[in-house]
Amino acid sequence: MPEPTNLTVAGALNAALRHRLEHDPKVLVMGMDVGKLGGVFRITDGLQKDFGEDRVIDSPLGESGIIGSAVGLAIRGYRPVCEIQFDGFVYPAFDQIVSQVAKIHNRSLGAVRMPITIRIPYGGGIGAVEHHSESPEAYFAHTAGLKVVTCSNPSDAYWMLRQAIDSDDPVVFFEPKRRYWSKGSLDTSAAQAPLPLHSAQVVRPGSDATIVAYGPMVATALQAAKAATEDGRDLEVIDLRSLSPIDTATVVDSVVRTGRLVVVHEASVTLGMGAEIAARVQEKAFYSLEAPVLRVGGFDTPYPPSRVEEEWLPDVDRILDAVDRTLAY
Amino acid sequence: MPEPTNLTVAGALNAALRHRLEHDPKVLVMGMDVGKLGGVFRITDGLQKDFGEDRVIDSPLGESGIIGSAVGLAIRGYRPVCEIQFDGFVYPAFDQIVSQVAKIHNRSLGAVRMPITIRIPYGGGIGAVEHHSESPEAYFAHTAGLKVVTCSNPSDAYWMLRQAIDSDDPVVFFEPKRRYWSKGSLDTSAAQAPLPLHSAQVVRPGSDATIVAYGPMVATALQAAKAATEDGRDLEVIDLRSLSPIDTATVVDSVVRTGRLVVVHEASVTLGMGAEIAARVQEKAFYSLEAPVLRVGGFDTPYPPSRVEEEWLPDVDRILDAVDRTLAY
Amino acid sequence: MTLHGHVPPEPDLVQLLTPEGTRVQHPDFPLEITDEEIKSLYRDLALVRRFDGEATALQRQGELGLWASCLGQEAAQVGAGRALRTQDMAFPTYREHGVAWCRDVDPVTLLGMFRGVSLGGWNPNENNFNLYTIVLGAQALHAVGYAMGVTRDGAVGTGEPDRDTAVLAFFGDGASSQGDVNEAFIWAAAGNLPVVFYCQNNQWAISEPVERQSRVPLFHRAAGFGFPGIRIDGNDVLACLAVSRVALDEARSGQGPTLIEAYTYRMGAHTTSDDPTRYRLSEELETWKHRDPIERVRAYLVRQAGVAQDFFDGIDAEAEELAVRIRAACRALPDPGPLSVFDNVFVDLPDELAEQREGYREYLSAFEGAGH
Amino acid sequence: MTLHGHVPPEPDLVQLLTPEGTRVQHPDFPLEITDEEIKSLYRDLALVRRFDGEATALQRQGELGLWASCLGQEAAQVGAGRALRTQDMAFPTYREHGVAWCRDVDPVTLLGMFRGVSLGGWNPNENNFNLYTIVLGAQALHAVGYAMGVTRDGAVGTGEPDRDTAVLAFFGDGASSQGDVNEAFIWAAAGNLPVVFYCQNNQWAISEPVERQSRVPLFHRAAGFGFPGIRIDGNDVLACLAVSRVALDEARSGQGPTLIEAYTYRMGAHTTSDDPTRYRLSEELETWKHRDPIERVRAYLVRQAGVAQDFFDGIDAEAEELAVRIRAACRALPDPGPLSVFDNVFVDLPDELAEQREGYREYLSAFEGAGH
Ligand SMILES: Cc1ncc(C[n+]2csc(CCOP(=O)(O)OP(=O)(O)O)c2C)c(N)n1
Ligand SMILES: Cc1ncc(C[n+]2csc(CCOP(=O)(O)OP(=O)(O)O)c2C)c(N)n1
Ligand SMILES: [Mg+2]
Ligand SMILES: [Mg+2]
Repeated sequence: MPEPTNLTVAGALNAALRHRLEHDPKVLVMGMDVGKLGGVFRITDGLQKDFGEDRVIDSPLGESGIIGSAVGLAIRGYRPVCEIQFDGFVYPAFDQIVSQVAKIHNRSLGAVRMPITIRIPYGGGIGAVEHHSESPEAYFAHTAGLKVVTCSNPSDAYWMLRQAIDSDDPVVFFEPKRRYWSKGSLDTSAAQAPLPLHSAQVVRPGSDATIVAYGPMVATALQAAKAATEDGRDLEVIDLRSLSPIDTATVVDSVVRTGRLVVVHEASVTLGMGAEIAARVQEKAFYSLEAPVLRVGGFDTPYPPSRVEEEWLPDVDRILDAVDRTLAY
Repeated sequence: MPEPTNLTVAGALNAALRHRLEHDPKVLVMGMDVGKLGGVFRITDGLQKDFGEDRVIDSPLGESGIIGSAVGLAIRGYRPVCEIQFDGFVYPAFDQIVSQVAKIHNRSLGAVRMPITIRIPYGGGIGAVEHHSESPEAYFAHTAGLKVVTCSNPSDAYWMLRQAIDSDDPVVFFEPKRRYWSKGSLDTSAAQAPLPLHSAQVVRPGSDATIVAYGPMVATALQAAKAATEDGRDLEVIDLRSLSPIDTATVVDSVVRTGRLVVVHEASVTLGMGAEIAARVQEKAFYSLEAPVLRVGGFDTPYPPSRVEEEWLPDVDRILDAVDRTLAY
Repeated sequence: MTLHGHVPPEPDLVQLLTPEGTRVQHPDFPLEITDEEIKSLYRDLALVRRFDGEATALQRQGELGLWASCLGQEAAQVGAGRALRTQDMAFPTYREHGVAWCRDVDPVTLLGMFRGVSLGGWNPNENNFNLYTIVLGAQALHAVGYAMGVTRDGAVGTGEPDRDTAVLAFFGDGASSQGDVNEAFIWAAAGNLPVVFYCQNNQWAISEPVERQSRVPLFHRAAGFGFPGIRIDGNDVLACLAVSRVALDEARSGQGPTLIEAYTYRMGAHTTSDDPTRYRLSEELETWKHRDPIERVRAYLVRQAGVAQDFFDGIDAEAEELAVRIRAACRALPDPGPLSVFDNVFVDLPDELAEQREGYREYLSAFEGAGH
Repeated sequence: MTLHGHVPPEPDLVQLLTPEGTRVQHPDFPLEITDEEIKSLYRDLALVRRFDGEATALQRQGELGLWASCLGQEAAQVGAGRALRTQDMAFPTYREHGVAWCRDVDPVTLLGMFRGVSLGGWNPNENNFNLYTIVLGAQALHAVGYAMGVTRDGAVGTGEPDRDTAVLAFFGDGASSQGDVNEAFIWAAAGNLPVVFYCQNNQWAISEPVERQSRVPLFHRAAGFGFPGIRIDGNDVLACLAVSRVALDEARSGQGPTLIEAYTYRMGAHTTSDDPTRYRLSEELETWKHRDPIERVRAYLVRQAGVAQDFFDGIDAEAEELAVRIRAACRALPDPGPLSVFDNVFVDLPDELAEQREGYREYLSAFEGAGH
């Protein structure tokens, strides 16, 4: 058996794209600057050179055009993987995503499939200018007909992207851009993915309270859990992975054991993923909850200028503060 | 004192627009077919005739153009009131709304105001074809920098639209299209609105459980409350009115008294307004809740073809079923 | 020098059959066509009109929620529709009933969408006729993407008549103002794609006259993006056929996109919900009645081709039969069951949604038990 | 006839000063300009370049998060910027530092945005220079809306030089593919609005050459929408000034929109995060170095206007002073406090957000207490 490789999240994503391009002639990669440049984050590095300009396509500069043409390609039987350059630039394509990508399978009574993957680097913490640090995942998770996932480590980056591309349903794939250069080991030679695409994963077992996080916040949640051990607290951390559908069972299961839940994300708290998880958990584990579900997220303000983003973003201290509050109940 | 008038919701909205056009020279009305036709729902009926083509503007057919040009007008000191013809057609303008309208005040450190009102007829139940029955309010309520409101009766239609237009912040104003022809009395001569724009209102006091609804669902909730009296149940109904900000205090107050809460809306349940309200209420009234907050909403599917919409939409029975379930705890 | 002030002359439109039914030649677009073929086009036009009229009647009787009539635009649609080859793909708006007809999509299926039993419901790849798209202009980008696929499949410029494929994208004068349509032009030009954009300029976008969208003829738009545009008499089925054929041929052979502006008129209301008397003068309608797309073909057939009355009687009878069939079939369309709303949301139904479905099933069956 | 195959000839661009610094006349765009005025333009160009270079240096030293250099595009920007009257309004992208300079926006404020102390932060109505807009093309629609307001205010076609107002909308070759830019063309034409679209075609959109966006010159686009378009030598400050003046004048006098394509070159990386060696050849850069927008003005001043060295030395000294000032001021820019994120979200702060702010204030003060 081959050794597990040590790769960055970026490298793992690149390897997943390369794998699908190699094995499925219907897979196309498209977006702005995905060709020679290899994307502004180099996720598509080298792919155009190896697979040609008609499989790794530098599109004209319109997001609606990218997604709209992907829809047409899907009708023709292709499996397009579209890159949106940054989170804040997905909105010009919102109409095509919400009214077309999400609905055509339904509109056609199942005759047409939309196996489109929309890759979006998301989240803050990289010192960027406006529109380059947003977390728009809730817009898509609220949209029926879309599946929405995000990864937090190289192994998931690799396998989940492969699974997303293979999915016959459209998948919005959020990439935690500030973790692109995090390394981890990963076995690309396994016959299949370690987990189904839409399962959550307990990444740290614990008994005193549960923290649910996803994407860039998983590492932060794990740090918080580690720091909490100093106060003798044993926190369970769940990497949600799939934002739509949500693996509610795994979360509820954990809360039934711990009695307490804190949900963490970068997106603004109001109507963020934490709202949905809180609503579900209080419904399904009402008698298990010893404290209200608490949410740690971005404030209900626009993403701030980068010199103040570290204060705005949830961090270890704010997570631990919420843990304190839930344990104080 | 003049008699209160009896008007439809549509008539009240028209009267509010007329009032603002008459009293504020900076107010403009713009959108598709708002001129001679008076809008597809006749909300702008007669306004172009009375205020001229440069104040009631038939725009070319692009939603992004409508909202984008409203932004420029606002920078120039105008107060545009934009009509989006149907809920499902707001998405081409999503980028301008989310990245520009919502953020320019912030980006300019307060130097520029965006007193733009975006009117959107929303919701189902009118037997329409696709894209004409959606409830996209959660997308906007999740967006920091926007205020989002909706009315359920002629008096609120009139006063809330006047307040929205007068607001120096951008307001997305959702109009319950299937209630356009509901009548009610209203006093247009009052010196000021009966309620602040962002307050919820208890529209039926009760003691056994609370129902929170808004827009088209308020009438349905009131019917449910009436029906419940037959089973000896006394339900309190709150008309939420403001979806962002949410008047959490009024809701929590009620739940503290009743111990039980059902939230009703047409939008898909997942990440709909019900999620946020449930999350807030379980946080702020944890020990008062005798049952989990339950949600009655559209399923997590695209809005269905009209021949099945009545089954898909929350109705009296589905509300009462939730009431039964919450009372069974 | 001034930058402004150069007014281009109002363009000619390509016409091969005058409103009076006289066959005329156009130097650039010769059309070889037999009288038998013209009779066949007449049949298409007449049946489409009858179907369309029947749908309007069905709406009035409460059998449909809405109908968007194509009255007056039959020639624009049949001309384009009959220029397509089997392997070509069409991307309609919500009004291309005449094209649907040419693609053999069952009119009853179309009615189903307007009745509210489905949101579309035909298989676009079966007849190479995409689902109706209601969001203005969105389909122009789908057409472009499909054409990218065609190119990648090597189905352009091979010279094999059954292989080379073109894509035909419909949109209206109003929709031409949407960003998506203009992005489609950019994509098509940049990729030299085998797509023909077919704009039915029916003079109105609900209540807005085309002058609200553009102060120059719409076909001019194409040149600015780097491909040819041309205006045709959209009420002349022969001109529509001839020019569509050339444009589609050039697309198939790898010469890239074209914009055709079919200059026509929406004779009826925007939809059955609309009341055009609020915004347009009846004189305008009268003028256009003289340019009726069907009358001129009939006049040609009677006067120039000597076609006898029983041909027309035959078509009338066929039309009547069609109307009877679709009326009955429309009324018989079953309503979808409540649980159907969960079908086809996903290929792979997630557990969570299956659970929601199950909960709803239980809820419904409780009513049955309770005799509701 | 074939629809395809007509290739328009490559257009001339308007040029008034050759790369060698020779003043040439253009029959359509005479420019009356004194050598003093050209010296003043030289000063603008030189100071903008110095400022821009200083910003790049500040980024390298970690003082800025990012910088989008306008190196090579100074003439395109200063020419347009100096054609504006006080009452005119400019809508920039994120790269118009040269226009900001002409509008007297403090360079340090610009730096603040790239440093991350604000998201913009100047008052657009103070200098009639809108905030930078990063979302490609969005500002073109803002310009159009502003121009609607100008028209409604009666500030077009009055003949009063201080009243008649034009709007100048900037965008790049890449952004020309966005739906918003094309919708802006439609709005501008339909409303005959006083707006000049100014496309700096710097040949690149990050790594994509302009050929990915269009196969015909971009200025052609305008004609299709019904207004004039023209290409100018974007490295020739005199041509940029002359043609912008005419277009702005015509806008002010009520003749409607124009599209100017300033043909120029992005001499540097897209931003400091970019590595252009991955996608373009250094020969290309070399070619364009010979067309440098500042060198040719200097050559003209030295050779044809006989300007002496101390003028240039004076400018150099002034540039140095500017650099020193902005470097110090940039470093001194205070970071916003954590609670500032709640400022200016709304004019009317909602109770709920005030509560969130208060909770955060308490949270922060607990740390202070704890000696964190
Ligand atoms: C994005 C979007 N906005 C608004 C509408 C509502 N609407 C439906 S048809 C129509 C007018 C379309 O006019 P045109 O494109 O000329 O086509 P026609 O109806 O004349 O065939 C409008 C505004 C829509 N369907 N989609
Ligand atoms: C809507 C949107 N999509 C993507 C981007 C990312 N982006 C920033 S600049 C740029 C290239 C723009 O090229 P061009 O318009 O030619 O302007 P230039 O940078 O050359 O001045 C891209 C793709 C963006 N800012 N906005
Ligand atoms: Mg039309
Ligand atoms: Mg460029």
